[in-house]
Amino acid sequence: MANLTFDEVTKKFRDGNSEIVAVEELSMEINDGEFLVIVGPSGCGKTTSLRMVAGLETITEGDLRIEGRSIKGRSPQERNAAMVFQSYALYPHMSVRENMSFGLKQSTDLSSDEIRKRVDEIGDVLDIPELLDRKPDDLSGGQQQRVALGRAIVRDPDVFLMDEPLSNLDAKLRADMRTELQRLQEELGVTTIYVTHDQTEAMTMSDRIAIMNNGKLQQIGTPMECYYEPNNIFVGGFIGEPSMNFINCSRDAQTLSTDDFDYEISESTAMELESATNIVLGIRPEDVVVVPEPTEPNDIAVEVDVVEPFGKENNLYLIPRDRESNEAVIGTVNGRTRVESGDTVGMRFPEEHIHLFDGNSGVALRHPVAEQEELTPFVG
Amino acid sequence: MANLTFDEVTKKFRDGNSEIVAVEELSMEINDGEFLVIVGPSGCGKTTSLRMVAGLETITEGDLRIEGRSIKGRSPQERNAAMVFQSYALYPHMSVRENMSFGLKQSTDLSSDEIRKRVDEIGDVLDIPELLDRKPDDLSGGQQQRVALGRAIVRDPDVFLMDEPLSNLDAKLRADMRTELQRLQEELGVTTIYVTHDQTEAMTMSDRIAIMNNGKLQQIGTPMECYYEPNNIFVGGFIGEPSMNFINCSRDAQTLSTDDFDYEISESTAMELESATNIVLGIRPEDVVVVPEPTEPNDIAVEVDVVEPFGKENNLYLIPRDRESNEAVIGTVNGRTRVESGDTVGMRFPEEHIHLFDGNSGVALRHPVAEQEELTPFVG
Amino acid sequence: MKLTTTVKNAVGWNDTDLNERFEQVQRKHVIATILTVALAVFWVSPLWGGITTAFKTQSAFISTLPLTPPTVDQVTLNAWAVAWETLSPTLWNSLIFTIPAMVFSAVLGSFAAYGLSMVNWRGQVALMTAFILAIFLPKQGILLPLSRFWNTVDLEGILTSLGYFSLPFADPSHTNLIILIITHSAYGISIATLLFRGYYLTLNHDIVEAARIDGAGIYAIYRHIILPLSYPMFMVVFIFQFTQIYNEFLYALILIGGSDPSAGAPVTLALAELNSGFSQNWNNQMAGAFITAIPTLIVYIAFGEQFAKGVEY
Amino acid sequence: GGDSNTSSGDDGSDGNDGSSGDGGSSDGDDGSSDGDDGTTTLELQHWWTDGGGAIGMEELQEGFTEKYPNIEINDNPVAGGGGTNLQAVIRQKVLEGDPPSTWQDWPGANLQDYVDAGALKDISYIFEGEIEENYGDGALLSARAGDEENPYVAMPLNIHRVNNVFWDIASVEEAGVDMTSIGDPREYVEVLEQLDGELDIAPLGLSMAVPWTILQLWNANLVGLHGVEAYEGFQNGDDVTSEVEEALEVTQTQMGFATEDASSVGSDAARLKLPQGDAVSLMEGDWAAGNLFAAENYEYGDDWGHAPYPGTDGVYTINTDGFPYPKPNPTPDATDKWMEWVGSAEAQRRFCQPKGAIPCRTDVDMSEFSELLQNQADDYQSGTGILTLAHGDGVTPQQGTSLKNAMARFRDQGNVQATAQSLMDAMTL
Amino acid sequence: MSAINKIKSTLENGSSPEEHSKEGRIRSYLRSDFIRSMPFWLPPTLLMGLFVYGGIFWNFVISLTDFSGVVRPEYALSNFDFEMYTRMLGDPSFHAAARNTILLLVVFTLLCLLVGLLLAILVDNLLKWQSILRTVFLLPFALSFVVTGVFWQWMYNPEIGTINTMFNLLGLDALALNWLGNPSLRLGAVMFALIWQYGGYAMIIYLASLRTIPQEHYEAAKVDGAGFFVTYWKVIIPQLSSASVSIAVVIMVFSLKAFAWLYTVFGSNPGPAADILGVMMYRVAFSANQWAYGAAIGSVLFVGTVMIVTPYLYYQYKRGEL
Ligand SMILES: Nc1ncnc2c1ncn2[C@@H]1O[C@H](COP(=O)(O)OP(=O)(O)OP(=O)(O)O)[C@@H](O)[C@H]1O
Ligand SMILES: Nc1ncnc2c1ncn2[C@@H]1O[C@H](COP(=O)(O)OP(=O)(O)OP(=O)(O)O)[C@@H](O)[C@H]1O
Ligand SMILES: [Mg+2]
Ligand SMILES: [Mg+2]
Repeated sequence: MANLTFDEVTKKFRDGNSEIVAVEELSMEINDGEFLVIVGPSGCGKTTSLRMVAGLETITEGDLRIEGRSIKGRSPQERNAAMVFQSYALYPHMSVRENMSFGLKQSTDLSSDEIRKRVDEIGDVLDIPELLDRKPDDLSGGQQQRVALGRAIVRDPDVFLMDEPLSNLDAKLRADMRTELQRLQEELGVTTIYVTHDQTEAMTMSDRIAIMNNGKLQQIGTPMECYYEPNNIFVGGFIGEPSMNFINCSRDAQTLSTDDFDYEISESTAMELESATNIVLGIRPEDVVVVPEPTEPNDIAVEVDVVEPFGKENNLYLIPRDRESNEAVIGTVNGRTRVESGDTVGMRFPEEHIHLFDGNSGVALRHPVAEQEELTPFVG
Repeated sequence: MANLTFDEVTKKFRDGNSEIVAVEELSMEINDGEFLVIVGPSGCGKTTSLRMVAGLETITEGDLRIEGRSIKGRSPQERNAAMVFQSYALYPHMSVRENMSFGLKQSTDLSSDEIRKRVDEIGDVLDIPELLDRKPDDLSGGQQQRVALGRAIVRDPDVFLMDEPLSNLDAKLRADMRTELQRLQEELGVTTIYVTHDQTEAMTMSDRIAIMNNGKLQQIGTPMECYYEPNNIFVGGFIGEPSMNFINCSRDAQTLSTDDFDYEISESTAMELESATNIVLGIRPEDVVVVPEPTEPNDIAVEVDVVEPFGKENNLYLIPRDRESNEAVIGTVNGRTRVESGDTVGMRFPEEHIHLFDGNSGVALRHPVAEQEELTPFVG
Repeated sequence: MKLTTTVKNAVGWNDTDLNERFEQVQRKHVIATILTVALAVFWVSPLWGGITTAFKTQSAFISTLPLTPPTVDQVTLNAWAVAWETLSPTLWNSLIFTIPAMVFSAVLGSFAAYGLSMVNWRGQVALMTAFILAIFLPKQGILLPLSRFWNTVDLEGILTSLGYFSLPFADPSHTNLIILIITHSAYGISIATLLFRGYYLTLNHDIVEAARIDGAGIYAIYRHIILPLSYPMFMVVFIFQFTQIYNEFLYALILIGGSDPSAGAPVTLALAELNSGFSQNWNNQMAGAFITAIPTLIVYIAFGEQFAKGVEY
Repeated sequence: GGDSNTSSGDDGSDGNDGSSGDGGSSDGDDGSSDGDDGTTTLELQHWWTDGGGAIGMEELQEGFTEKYPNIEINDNPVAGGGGTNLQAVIRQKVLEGDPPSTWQDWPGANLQDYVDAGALKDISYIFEGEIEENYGDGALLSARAGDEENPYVAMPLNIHRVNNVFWDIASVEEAGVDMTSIGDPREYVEVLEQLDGELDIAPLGLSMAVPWTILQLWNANLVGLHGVEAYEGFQNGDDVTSEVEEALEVTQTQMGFATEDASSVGSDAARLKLPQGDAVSLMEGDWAAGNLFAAENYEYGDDWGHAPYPGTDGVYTINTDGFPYPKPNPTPDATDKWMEWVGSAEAQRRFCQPKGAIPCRTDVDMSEFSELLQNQADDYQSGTGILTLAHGDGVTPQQGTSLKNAMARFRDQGNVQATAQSLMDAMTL
Repeated sequence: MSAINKIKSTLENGSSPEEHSKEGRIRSYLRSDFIRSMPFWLPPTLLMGLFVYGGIFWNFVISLTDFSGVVRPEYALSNFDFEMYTRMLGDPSFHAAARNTILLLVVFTLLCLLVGLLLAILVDNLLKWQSILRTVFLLPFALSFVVTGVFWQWMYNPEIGTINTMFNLLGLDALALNWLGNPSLRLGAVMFALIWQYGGYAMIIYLASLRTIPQEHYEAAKVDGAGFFVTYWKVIIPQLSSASVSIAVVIMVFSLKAFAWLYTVFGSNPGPAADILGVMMYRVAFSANQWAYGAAIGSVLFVGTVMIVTPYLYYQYKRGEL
């Protein structure tokens, strides 16, 4: 249990003659007991960051500190970090008990009895006491996952490192394990870095999310911050499912124009944009208001191209009428809504819910009005 | 293009001395051009059903008919069914073109020129004309998936069979391919059976869903029917994410009682239950209304155990107060809602949204009042 | 100092970022490199001794150690000339029967493995067991029956009645060569079957099913799917069988019964001519050994990579 | 044993008569093929593919084809294994009833199995007269498959003497030893001790990787210690335990004086120890002279010397090479001619001189032979000939195998009593 | 269930009888994969059966006769007995050869696996030159025993041989022994030479097998605190067991071929310290003309080998891979 500091950490790989910068000047602080999720698209350097903490990769530049002490140059054994691998990496020839004992035998002086006791304890915590004498191959995916966790927990490490530990599970099991992992981490209070490319996992499990792209940190903050106040287009698009709708506009004073429609913004909003003329308007599908027909000035007449039913809600793919454009705006409506492909409806972007980004740099210029609502019933 | 009839189809496997009934008396009709999704948990017999259509498994009892003619006993070659495998099963030593031509060469008398033309056509349809001369190993997962589809399409089969074709893709690509597959199937109009264990796929892609469990068909119907009018507890629990909440109650006249609370139902609802006393109350998370505090008679005082934020919505794990029970009721609230773990709130089950099942047989006794709403804005 | 430089080159260090490298290129790589190179030197030392001897004059051979290379005045190509003269007529014979026997045993082994892996019937396990046990046949034990068999089967008569010897390329030695081809094929089948079977177990069975649905029958599946996919294993079996058959001595000795090249004698029999009992001329023998080994060495050096890849399955 | 051998030999010779009729008819076949193209092909198998043997063989064939131009020789050697490969091939062929015209083999008891099987033809008609008169007794005995009772079945060509000692003159002189005057194997052992004390190099060059060289040494010791009677007693299966054991003990002592690498060198490498200066003396057959002659700057008489093995002066332990006459024979006429040729003085002169052996005939012109061989020839004519146990002349294949097997055990385990017993047991097989 | 069973059952089920009428049954039987796959497995089976099992059977029949010398035996039931087998029991040469054969089959195989494994681990840890060094270790595999026998005769020469020269150079004079001469070292020396020849084969298969072990296992062990040796010993090597079994089978086949090596170096008489049944059989049959006895030894050798391999077959059978 410890806090962990990334100090301008850079990692370069040599690939033949060229250099690949896998992680670039990553700085962040992970607090004692915190659950940090690193999320980002494939190849963005998540795994590399994690492996540097584990000691499986060297650090090219910068420093890594646990409790203020640099761990650079220390071997994995000396770091007291436990890692859960995506493939679980259970030793197939050892029983579950042996898998869990292995680390203790190697890195501590505990007697066999103590080890046995500790493994039994953790087995109970994870609810797998009856599996202890089986081999990994005889376990289901979820059970293997639990054992892999157990192997990490049993060592009582300073830091937990998890690299996409749930990605091999099916959707239902993943949802269950998500909750369980979270509960466990809370119980144990061990500082945890969790890598995933699944934003749902990031949102639901983390204390804070670190979003990376191309080796660079894009934003670090609580799930809500990242969702409602994305630093840039990348974060806005990456977090949230379905993705935020982005519309390229050119701005003239208080008017944002596209080929299909104009959108008037209020003066206060316009001020936030300063002199930017190249603007990207972002709005989340659930913030798109679908009305039977356009009534207000900013309303846009659209056709429903596809209805994607999820039960509790439907995603509507909305295309501006009389347009060949395939770029649909997705709007979410209640699952019981009577709406069909081909219907003509109105689409409204409430100004309090729109994000505006600089079209050139992608940086956020204006977030939706921060409004935390009191409890209101969910009208899916 | 043809319709397909399962007539009391049963499949038994011999496993040593015992028998495994993989599929039991499966009867259903798949219409010409329909997109049927078979969904169910692992081991429920989905793949087996599909393989019987393909001719890769024999039928133990019952009959299978295409356009009214039994295909029992015919070899796979004679069935004119095309199959897309989970693993793609592309021939690794053949180019994409050869992969797609192979079936035509084996099962038709088309000249090489005609085959070439047809492959080119399909290549265009799938938007992979530039891949035709590559080997499968040089393609990305999504491209391989497309080729596997192409190989099936090019044969112009009577039936498409797909066994979890998207499960090897990552979440984003899966969502894209889902839409594409659906579009293609609509375009080609070929009767399709699609197997998956992912209810989201089932909901979003299918014309109708067939839900199986333990080798038995549980329900067959449109996605909306299955979501809003599940035949039984199994279907209710399987379709929808997060799952429907189930609460075991004992009924006395108009009162449903649990250890924690009583729930009064209206007379008309009570009549639908007839004499059943052992009742399971089901309610979907998005139908659970969370209020600052209990106000109405049926309201229940609960504590928020966990808040699972998804951005646009939060799932609250609600535990009746003063109870040790771990069985939380999940309620979905708007993502902007200010609510924290540990808060005390009220939970309300609107009667028009509750499902009631027979506690013994699991059969549905009462569905929510069927209400298709007019377009209303989504208030996530 | 020199050693460190060598090691540094070996493990790919350059002098910049040495510290960084030192972490990446861990001690284990350095130790592994040193040990492996030392072992490799030991591994080739017998071959080296053979080579030096083959180039030495007889008197140099007597007066120097096997591993010391000959000095300029001790070098002679004489041994190579003698060995080449003795061996060259038979080298061709060896290849004539080794290559077909290698191909037949591999193809038949692949057939058997396919036939036995893809069907399920009661006797299958027994048959596969029989194939595997056949690998352990002590070949000295069946020399007598084997020569009886080939004497009973009048192959020459059969070939004559088939009109074989009127073919333009036919040669009387072909009788013996065909006998060797059939014999080696027959004895090679079992190990080839074992190797192919192991490989077929790893193939993705979905591919076979896909082919069935595509309308391919048992033959088409073999021809279009299994056979092309067997390429890596064919390389392994080819190399394996080539070595075994080419280097074989006893069958050829008993079945051909002489090192007369025109009777089809293989190079292994001719090699023995350089070693005829009372006075041994090591120089000639070593040169002969290397000439004999040329085809197998070429095969290993040229296809060793494929062999290594093929066995990965 | 001898009786039944004889009677089966009689049976054999009965069959022999019958099949010489066969031979006649196949002769007719041959004649017809003679009529076709005028040539017959004599299939000749041997293992002389290298060294002096190969040159001799070439000479032998050349002389034959000069003499019989319409007989072609199909020269089909089977080399390797000191003749064992050829023997394995021939046995197969004889079993299949398909032998070559003739082949190189050790005549003597080695042929007994063929005689028993009636697979060899009585060629007394070739021997009678001139050949019989000019051959030495030992050679004639070996031509009868080592048994007086048998008819002649093979034509011996050359003789090697097995009981020799060779030495390096410089070393011997340095140690102050006179190798020519050693009385018997025990004295030889003392000499070896003395050499060991005086010199840095091993007193004895010996190959122990293969057992026949040890058998050969023991054979020489037995004769050297106890004379020809002990040898004959041993061969007849008499109880000569103490003689055999004594010879074994001496042999064992001698093995202790061998070069350090004796167990991992072949016989040829052991011989080369003399010119290489790694050993002083050598007990070997006179073929070893071939290696010594071949060594550069190493001259007989100046650098190396030769004498009969201590205690065996006057005894000539014979190892012959020759050609058996199989039946049925694919080319009876040609084989007859080959036999006659091999038995001729001309053939033996041409062959033996390069081979480094003496002829079986006593009337061959020895003038071109080396001094050493001339001496040997004299000894052969004046001495007692006995057939070697270490090769095929004096023992049947079974006996030979068992003797060598016993010696291999002796080498590894050194048990004198047990070895003596196995040696004597072997002779009753 | 193994992949192969799945394939089997698909293909089998694909066209196994579904019709219940007699005619239909025959028809579908003819169409069944059993019949249709016959052209694939039948010819190799017949060829292999004739030569291998025909030969073995014939050899066994010979062993029941008194066949010796160069007279063909009469194959009559009245001539048959087990005399040759009883003779074997009392033959010290046989005892020695049988013991050595078993030692070779078992100890040599194990050592060869060990060396192959070590080489594989070393080569696997190289950053450079992997492929060339791999080829070096595999080279002896390409050579014939006739050649390698001679090489090793030199290597083992106690005076000028490489082995002892090396020990002397390293100052380990005590280890410079008479490898082939000392009976107690001889069999070990033979094994060592054979290991030199076949270790490369074991190495290459082990290398392939090592490549299938996910990198994560090394890393997991590292994070667990295990060092280099512990990682291999406790985590990696145990995972190679099935590769070891299949290598062992092939190596055992090679160990039977030690015949040729011994024959090259020692002729047909390696002495009791290194005699093996293969050499003895050859000696007895082809040097001493005692065919029946040789045949009996051959039969015993085959049966003995089969007994040693049986556990492997059973293991395969249990895993459903037979
Ligand atoms: N050992 C290596 N040698 C060279 N390049 C590497 C190495 N490991 C990673 N990289 C490169 O570094 C970059 C970051 O890789 P990393 O594995 O950290 O990505 P990731 O975010 O974990 O992606 P994924 O979600 O696919 O696992 C990639 O471009 C990758 O190709
Ligand atoms: N060849 C077979 N032999 C024996 N049992 C089998 C065989 N194939 C399938 N089964 C069994 O039949 C049942 C149904 O299997 P099936 O493969 O159809 O399930 P599934 O619904 O496709 O599951 P999943 O989602 O895991 O693919 C399972 O209990 C399975 O173990
Ligand atoms: Mg990663
Ligand atoms: Mg399935």
